[in-house]
Amino acid sequence: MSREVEIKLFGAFRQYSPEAAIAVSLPESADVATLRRAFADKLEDDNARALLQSSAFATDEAVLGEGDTVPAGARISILPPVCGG
Amino acid sequence: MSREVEIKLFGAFRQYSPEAAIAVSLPESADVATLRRAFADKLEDDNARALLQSSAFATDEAVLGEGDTVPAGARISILPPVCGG
Amino acid sequence: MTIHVATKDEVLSTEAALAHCSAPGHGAADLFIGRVRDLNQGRQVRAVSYDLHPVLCNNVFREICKEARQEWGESLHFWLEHRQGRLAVGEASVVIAVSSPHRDESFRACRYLVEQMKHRAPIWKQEHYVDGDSEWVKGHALCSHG
Amino acid sequence: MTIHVATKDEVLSTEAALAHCSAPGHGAADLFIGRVRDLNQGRQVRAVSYDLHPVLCNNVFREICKEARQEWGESLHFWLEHRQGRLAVGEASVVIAVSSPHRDESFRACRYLVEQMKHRAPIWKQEHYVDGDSEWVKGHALCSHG
Repeated sequence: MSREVEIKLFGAFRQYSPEAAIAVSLPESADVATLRRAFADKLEDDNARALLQSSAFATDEAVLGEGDTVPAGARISILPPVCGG
Repeated sequence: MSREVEIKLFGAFRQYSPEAAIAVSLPESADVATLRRAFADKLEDDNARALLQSSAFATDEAVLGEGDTVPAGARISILPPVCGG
Repeated sequence: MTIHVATKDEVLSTEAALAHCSAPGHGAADLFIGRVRDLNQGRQVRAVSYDLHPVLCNNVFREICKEARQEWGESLHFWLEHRQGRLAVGEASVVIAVSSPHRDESFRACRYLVEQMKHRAPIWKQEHYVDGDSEWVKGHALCSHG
Repeated sequence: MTIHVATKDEVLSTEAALAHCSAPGHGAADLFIGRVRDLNQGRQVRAVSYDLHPVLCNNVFREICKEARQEWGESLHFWLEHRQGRLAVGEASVVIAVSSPHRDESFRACRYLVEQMKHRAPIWKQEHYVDGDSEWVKGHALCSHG
């Protein structure tokens, strides 16, 4: 069983998709490391792949660790390095 | 030659004189230590004398040291310990 | 409510921040305001576009305030608002304020909020330069605090 | 003028302080506000009367700002206003602000101004208690910096 997960884009990632989102297909209980590889496959730009290395995946509640299971039903975002203020 | 010097009172000293000033007579080239003794002689209240020990004399420009000559013509103030803010 | 956090797409109010950060028992308040600078790393900046993740931002802001409250006192008041969208030079991007009985707590907690916000809140800025170019500013990589 | 100091017998303006403490090259400003507290050392306070030496206060304020400017940067802007007269609980007795290119200087310089003002400026306060009594608050002895 696999599922479609839509990843919302922020910051510098926005330039890589006009919809500010990229959908990936994941096994039912995939972890974040698996999501990261699937997401990388969708990127055609080398700068985008480099940015991905220093970016984090998060739900609306919290940043996810690499070993965490990608939660079903939750909105998932890719967060490049931050610089508020 | 002696001169009359009026000392302006601030803070807790205000309660010891309705004019908020005390005049003392000083030798022409008296220093601040001499002024302090002359000022003490004008005080009848023990609390006022105790307060004087931790107070400073100043012109409008700066706080005076004990060895400084009391400048002629300058306005002199007695400044008890401060607590702004 | 002693903690107020928000993301806004309108002008930030320092008056509201200081009104919130006050109490009869509070003798001190410290307020920080971050503004768009005309120069960054040698390049002339005309404006900055702030992108942020609103829901997660508010969660992170609130978490940071709670940490500060635990560290510096349950009675403290906190205000943290961050702007989004395109801002001209001089406009306020963030307003942070804390009030407390004594001044040391206000200064320390306010500084804590600023530093943690910069390192942990999902906010990104794109600088627009006078020469017409624009660039996303490099930042701090986020990590999981689970 | 990058340094503004004053003693006032009317309400202090934080808006004016933040307007003064700004510049196209300044990305940060820190503002401190001191207010009358309803409780001091276990006694219920109704109001505080501030007495000060206006001329010497302004000289000391300006001196402190110049020291901070020398330490944290010639481009910084400074604001230091202290209230005099009788203030009710909650009213602002002092507003201090600093702006700078980066945030660290604003925080440090603002804190410096607050601490130095408290130790060096000729200001005294008389607390009026709810029980009808009043008392001059003990403070820091001044010494000559000649």
